[in-house]
Amino acid sequence: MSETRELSYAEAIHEAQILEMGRDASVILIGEDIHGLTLGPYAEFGPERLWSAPISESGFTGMAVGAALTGLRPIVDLLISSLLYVAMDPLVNQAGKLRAMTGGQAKVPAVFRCGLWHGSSYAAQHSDRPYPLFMNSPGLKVAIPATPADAKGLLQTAVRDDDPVMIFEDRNLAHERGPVCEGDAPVPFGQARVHREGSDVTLVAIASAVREALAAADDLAREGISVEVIDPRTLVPLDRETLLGSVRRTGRLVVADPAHRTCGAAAEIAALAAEEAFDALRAPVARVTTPDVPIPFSPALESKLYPSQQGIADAVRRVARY
Amino acid sequence: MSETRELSYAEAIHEAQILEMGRDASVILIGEDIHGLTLGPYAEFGPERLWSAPISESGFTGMAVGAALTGLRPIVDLLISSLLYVAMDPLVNQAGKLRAMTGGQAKVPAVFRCGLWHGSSYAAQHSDRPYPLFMNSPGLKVAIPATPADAKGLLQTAVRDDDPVMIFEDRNLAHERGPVCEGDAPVPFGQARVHREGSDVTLVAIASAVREALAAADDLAREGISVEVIDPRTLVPLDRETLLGSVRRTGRLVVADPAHRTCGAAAEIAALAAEEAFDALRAPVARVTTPDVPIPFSPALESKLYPSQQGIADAVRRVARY
Amino acid sequence: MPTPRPELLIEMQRRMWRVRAFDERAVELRHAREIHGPVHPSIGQEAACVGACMALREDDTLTGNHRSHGHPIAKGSELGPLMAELLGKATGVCGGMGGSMHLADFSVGSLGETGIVGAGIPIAVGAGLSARVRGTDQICIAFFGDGASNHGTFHESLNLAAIWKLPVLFFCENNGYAATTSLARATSVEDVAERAAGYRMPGVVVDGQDAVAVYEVTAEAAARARAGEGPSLLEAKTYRYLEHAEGEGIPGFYRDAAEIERWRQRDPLEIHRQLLLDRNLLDAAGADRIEREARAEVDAALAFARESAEPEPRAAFDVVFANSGGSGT
Amino acid sequence: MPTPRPELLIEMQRRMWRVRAFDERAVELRHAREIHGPVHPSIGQEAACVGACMALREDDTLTGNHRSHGHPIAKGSELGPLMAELLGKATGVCGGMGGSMHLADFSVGSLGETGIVGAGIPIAVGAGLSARVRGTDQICIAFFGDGASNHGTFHESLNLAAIWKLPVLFFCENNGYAATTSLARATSVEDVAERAAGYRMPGVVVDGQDAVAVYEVTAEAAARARAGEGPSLLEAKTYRYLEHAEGEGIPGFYRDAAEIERWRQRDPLEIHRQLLLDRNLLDAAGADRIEREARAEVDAALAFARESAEPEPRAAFDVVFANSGGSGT
Ligand SMILES: Cc1ncc(C[n+]2csc(CCOP(=O)(O)OP(=O)(O)O)c2C)c(N)n1
Ligand SMILES: Cc1ncc(C[n+]2csc(CCOP(=O)(O)OP(=O)(O)O)c2C)c(N)n1
Ligand SMILES: [Mg+2]
Ligand SMILES: [Mg+2]
Repeated sequence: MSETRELSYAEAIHEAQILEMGRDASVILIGEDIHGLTLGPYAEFGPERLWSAPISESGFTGMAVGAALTGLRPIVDLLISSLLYVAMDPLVNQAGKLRAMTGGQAKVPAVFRCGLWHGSSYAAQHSDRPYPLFMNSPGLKVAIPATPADAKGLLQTAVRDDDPVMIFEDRNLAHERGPVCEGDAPVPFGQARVHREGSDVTLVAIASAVREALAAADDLAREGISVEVIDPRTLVPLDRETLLGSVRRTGRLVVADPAHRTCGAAAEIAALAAEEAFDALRAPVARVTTPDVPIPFSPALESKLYPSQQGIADAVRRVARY
Repeated sequence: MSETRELSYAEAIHEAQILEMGRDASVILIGEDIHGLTLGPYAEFGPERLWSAPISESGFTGMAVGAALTGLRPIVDLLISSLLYVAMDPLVNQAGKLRAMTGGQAKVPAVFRCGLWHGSSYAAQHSDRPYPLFMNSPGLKVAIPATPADAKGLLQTAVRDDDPVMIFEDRNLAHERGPVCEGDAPVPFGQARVHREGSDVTLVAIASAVREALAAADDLAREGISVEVIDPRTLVPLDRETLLGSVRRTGRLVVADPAHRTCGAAAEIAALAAEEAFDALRAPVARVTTPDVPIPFSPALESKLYPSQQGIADAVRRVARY
Repeated sequence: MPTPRPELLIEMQRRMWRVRAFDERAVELRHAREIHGPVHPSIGQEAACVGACMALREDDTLTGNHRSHGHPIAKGSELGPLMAELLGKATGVCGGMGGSMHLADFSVGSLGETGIVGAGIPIAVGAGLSARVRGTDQICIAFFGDGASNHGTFHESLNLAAIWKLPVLFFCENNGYAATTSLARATSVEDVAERAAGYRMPGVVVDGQDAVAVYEVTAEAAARARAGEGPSLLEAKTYRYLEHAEGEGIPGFYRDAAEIERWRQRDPLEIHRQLLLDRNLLDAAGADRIEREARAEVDAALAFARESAEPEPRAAFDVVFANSGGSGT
Repeated sequence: MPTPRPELLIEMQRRMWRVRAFDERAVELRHAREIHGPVHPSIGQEAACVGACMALREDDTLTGNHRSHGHPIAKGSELGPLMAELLGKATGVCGGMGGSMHLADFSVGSLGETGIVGAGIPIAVGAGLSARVRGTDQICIAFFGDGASNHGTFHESLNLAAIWKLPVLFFCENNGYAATTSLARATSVEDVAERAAGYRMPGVVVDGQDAVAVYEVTAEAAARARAGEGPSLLEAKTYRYLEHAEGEGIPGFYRDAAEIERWRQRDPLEIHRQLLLDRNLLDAAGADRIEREARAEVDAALAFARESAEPEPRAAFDVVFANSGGSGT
C-alpha cells in the first residue's frame, strides 16, 4: 500500500485525471470551459488532449463515443447532471448499446463525469440526481463516489474500463477531505465499501447520503442501535452479495438515496432485498429519498428534501424497533 | 353507460383523438409524417390542427410545451419510445418542471404519445420501454393502456388533464380487439383495473404483460392457484391503495413488467410492498421483467427476453408454493 | 423603420435603469449571501433587453435564458415579486420555486426562463404556433446568447419557424462569450446572424448598446412576423461587464481589463441619456431623476422582499401538478 | 478533380451491382418474412454510396444511418456476414444483435449504422477527432439523409468539425423525402448544401446518380480534410425507387408514379454502364457479367446465411460489457 495524504474530493478527481492522462496518451478531456485547465497542471498535455467545447452536449457526447470507438479514451465533463437530458441519446442509445448492437465489435471506453449539484439553490433545472435513469438503461456502468479516495479510485478504474462509465460526482462533497493513496489506486467496480460494521440494521447509503448515514450511525450507536453502513460505490455493477449478505445478518434494511423516490436506486435495492433476502427480513424495508417534486429554489423549501442525518436516523429507529 | 363495440387498440386511440379534437378546438396534433392523416377522418379539422413536423423531436417537443403554456392542448406523436432520449430535455426539464418552477403560473396540458415497439426485431435502438425513466422524473404523469377501452379512455383523460402526460402505447397490442364505449369514456388516472380477482397471489402487470398475465392466470386457475391480476394503468399517479390492498389480502406479489429490470416499474412496486405491506407478505416478491441487456435483433434472441405467459406462470407458482 | 415616440424614449431609459439598478442590487445581495444560487447579471446588456421588449405589444410573449432578470423588467414586470423571488420568498413571482435562473411573470407575457441553454428557443416557437392556431396576432420572442446558437435546439427551432412562417423572433444577445468561452473559440461564424441564411430568414446585426437601434430592428421584424411573413434572427452585439455568474469564483483569465473598459465606454444608459438630452426630451436633472426613481423602486422591492415570509414547506408539493393526485410523498 | 482510374471505374460498377442485388434480395426476403424488422433499401442510391466510399482510403471510417446496407458494401464488406446479419444468424457481422438498421463492419471501417436519425453524425466527428489526436491522416465520412439535416445533431456536428477543422465529410444523400415527408415540407432550404454557409465550410451539390461525379467531389473534399483544411458538406441529389421501409405497409400517397419513373430513367447503374461502354473499358458482355457475378455473390451470401446457426441465447448477455460484471440477469 502506498502513502496516503489528505485530499479533498475535488482534488482527488483532478489527481485521477492527471495520472490517467499521464499514463495513457489516448486519454483526452472534452467539456465546456475546460480551456482554463491548460493554465494549470494540465498544461503539459498540450492542446490536443483538451477539447474545450461549444454548448453542444449532444454533439460532443456523440463525438466522444466516436472517439472511443476509434482508439481514444475520452473523459467527458458533463458539468451538471441536469444537463444530461440534452445528451441522452448519445449516452443511452449510442454509448450504452453500440457494443451489443455490433455483436462485440465495438468497445466504448468513455467516461462521463456528471456533477450532482443539489442543496445549493440551483433550482429545478440544475439539481437533478438522475442516476436511476441510467441504471435502467443497459450497457452503461454507473459509479458514485462518496469519499475522496473513492473519487480518485473509481475515476481511475472508469478510465481503464473498456465500457462507458457514468460517474456521478456529488458536488456537496467537493470540499470534504480524506486520506487518498498516492499514485495508482484504482477501486474495483462492483465492490461495495462497508464503512462501518453493525449488527442491528443494514443502512445502504449513496453519494452525500453516506456522510449523513455515518453521522446518523454515530448517534444511533449511542442509543444502542448498531448500524452497518454500506456504500455500493457502483450501482452498475451492483455488489449484491455484500448488500444482501448484510441484510441476511441484520434482518433490517434502510436505504438512503438522494435520488427521487419512484424507481430510484433505493427502490431497486429494496426490491432486491424483498426478493432475495425475504426470509431474513424482520421489519419493513425503509427508503429515505428525495420526494418526487421538482427541486425548489428557496433554501427554505429545498433544504428539507434530501436524506438528512435526522431523517435517516428516524428511519433506522423505526425499523430497529419494529 | 353508453353502447360498446369491438375496436382494436389502434382504432381506439384514433377514436379518442378524433373525439377530443372535435370537442375542443385547442387540441392539435404534432408529429412526424402525420400529414397523411389529413386524407382520412382528420380532414375535417383542417391544416392548422395537424402539424406534420421535420425530424426535430427536441424542437417540436419543446414547441409543444410552448403551445401548451399559451392555451393549446397539443398531442405529440413521438412514434417510437426509443426516440424519446432525443427529446428528454423538453420532456423532463421543461414539461415536467415548468409548473413547479413558475410557482404554479404555468400549466402544461400536453400529451406525449410514445409507442412501445418491442418483440418485432426492431433491435436495440427501437425497442425500449423507458417509462421508468419518466416515473423517476417528477412532474410528468405516466399512463400505459393494455386494452382498447383503456387506450381510448386514458388518452381522453390525458388530453383533458392540465398536466403533461406521457402515454405509452404498446404496439404489440395494436390489433387486439375489445369492447370500447361509444362517445366519451374517459378513464380516471390513479385507478388500477382489477382484471381478475383472486386470493392466492397478487399479479400486477403492465402493458402487454397484462395479456400474458391473464393467460397465465387461466392456466394457474386450472392448477388451483387463484391469481388476482391488476393493471395499474397509470404509473404516475399510482393506485397504491388497490395494489397494496390486494397484497395485504393475498400475501404474495408478482410483478410482470416489460421494462428493464433495474430501477424499473416492477422495482418500485416491489419496494412499495416491502415497505407498506410487509406484515402481510408470506413469500418473497417476484419480478418478471426484461433483463438488463440492449434488445437484440435476432428473433432467436429477442423472443426470450420479455415477460411471457410461461415465465409469469412459473414465477407465480414459485411464490404460491413458497 | 418604426421610430419610438418621445414618451417611449423616456420610458426606455427608465426601464434600462430598472434593469441596471435591480441587477446591481442582486449582485450585492449575492455577494452578501442573501441571495443563494447563481446570479447572472445583465449589466451592460440593458439596451438589448429593453430595446427589444419595448418594441413588442403587451400581449406578446417571451422566453428567456439563465441571464434574464432584464427581460421581464423590460417587458414591464413589477419589481417587488421579482426581487422576492430572488430571495426565495413566498411573495416571489414564482413563490420561491424558481429563483434567479427561472423567473417567469405570466402577467407580462414572460413565459419563463430556462437554466438549460437553448431550451427556451423551441418553447418560443410553440408560443408562436399557438398564436397562429388561436388566431391572435401575438408574436413571441426568444432571448438567448451567442453560446446557445451552437445548440441543436437553435437549429431545429429556426427551421420549424421558417417552414411554417411562425410569428417568432429569435433574438441573440451576443455578448461575445459563453461563460469563459469566446465566440471565436466555439462558433463557426463571426456573426450569429450569418446562420439565418440556412433558414432563408432575415438575419440582422444591430448595435446592442443602442436601445433605439435595437427597438427599430425588433419593431420591423415584429411587424413582419405579425403580418404572417415569418420569423427573423436578430443579433445584438453587446457585452456583460461583470462575471458570467457573480460570486461563483469563476476565474477572469479569459478576457482582459482593456476589453471591458472599451465596452464600458459604450454604456447603453449613457448612450441613451445622451440621446434624450440631445433631443431635448429631458434635461440633466430629469435624466438623473429617472435613475434615482429606478433605484428607489429597487429599494422598495427589496424592502418588500425582505419583509415577506418564507414559503411553507408544503408549497413545493402543491405546485407539481395542476390536476391533483400523484404528487411527491 | 481527381478522376478515377479505369480499374476503379469497373470496380465501381461491381460494387453498385452488389448493393443493388443485395438490396433486391433483402426486399424479397422481407416480403417473405424471412427477414424480420424494417428494411430500408438503397435501391436508386447506389452511386452515392459507392462513389463516396470508393473515394476513401481503406483505413478511413464511416458512420451510417437506417438506410445503410450500401455503405459497408461500397466500402468493401464481404456479403456473407452482412446477409447473415439480416437473417439474425450467429455468423452475422454483428452476431445477430444488430440487424438491418444496425449493420457495422469494423473490418472495413464501418463503425456502425444508427437507427436514430442524425445520431451517427457526431460519432463521425469523434472518429475524425480521434484520427487527428492519434496523428493518423484518416478521415471519417458521415452518411445521412435530407431529413437528418433538420436534426440538432447536424448543426452541432458541423459546428464542432468546423471550429476544429476536423477531417470529417458530411455526406447528405438527399433523396427528396424523409419517410413520407418531402424536403419542401420539412426543410427551410432547397439544397441542404446551402446550410454549409452557417459553418463556413464548403457546401457542394453533386448529381447523386453519377458515381464518377460523386467520386470526384468526395475525393476532393477528402484530400482537403486529410490536409487539415477542414470538413465539407456534400449533398448528392438522389432518389429511392422503393418505399421508405419495405413491407411495413407505409402508404405511397406522398409521391406519384411519374416522379419515380423520371428518376428511374436516370438509373445510376445504367449511367455508369454507359460510361464504361463509351470509354471502351468493357463491352456489353463484360458489363452483363459484372451484374451476373454480383448476383451470384449475393446468392452465395444468402446460402451462407441460411445455413448458419441461430445465435445462442447467452449471446445477448455476453456482448453487453467488454469488461465483465454487471450484465443482465
Ligand atoms: C445545455 C446547457 N449547457 C451548459 C450549461 C452551463 N451554462 C450556463 S450559461 C452558459 C453560457 C451561456 O452562454 P450564452 O448562451 O452566450 O449566454 P450568456 O451567458 O453569455 O448570456 C453555460 C455554458 C447550461 N446551463 N445548459
Ligand atoms: C430521431 C429519429 N426520428 C425519427 C425516426 C423515424 N425515422 C426513421 S427513418 C426516417 C426518415 C429519415 O429520412 P432521411 O434522413 O431523409 O433518410 P432517408 O430515409 O430518406 O434515407 C424517420 C422519420 C428515427 N428513426 N429517429
Ligand atoms: Mg454569451
Ligand atoms: Mg431522405
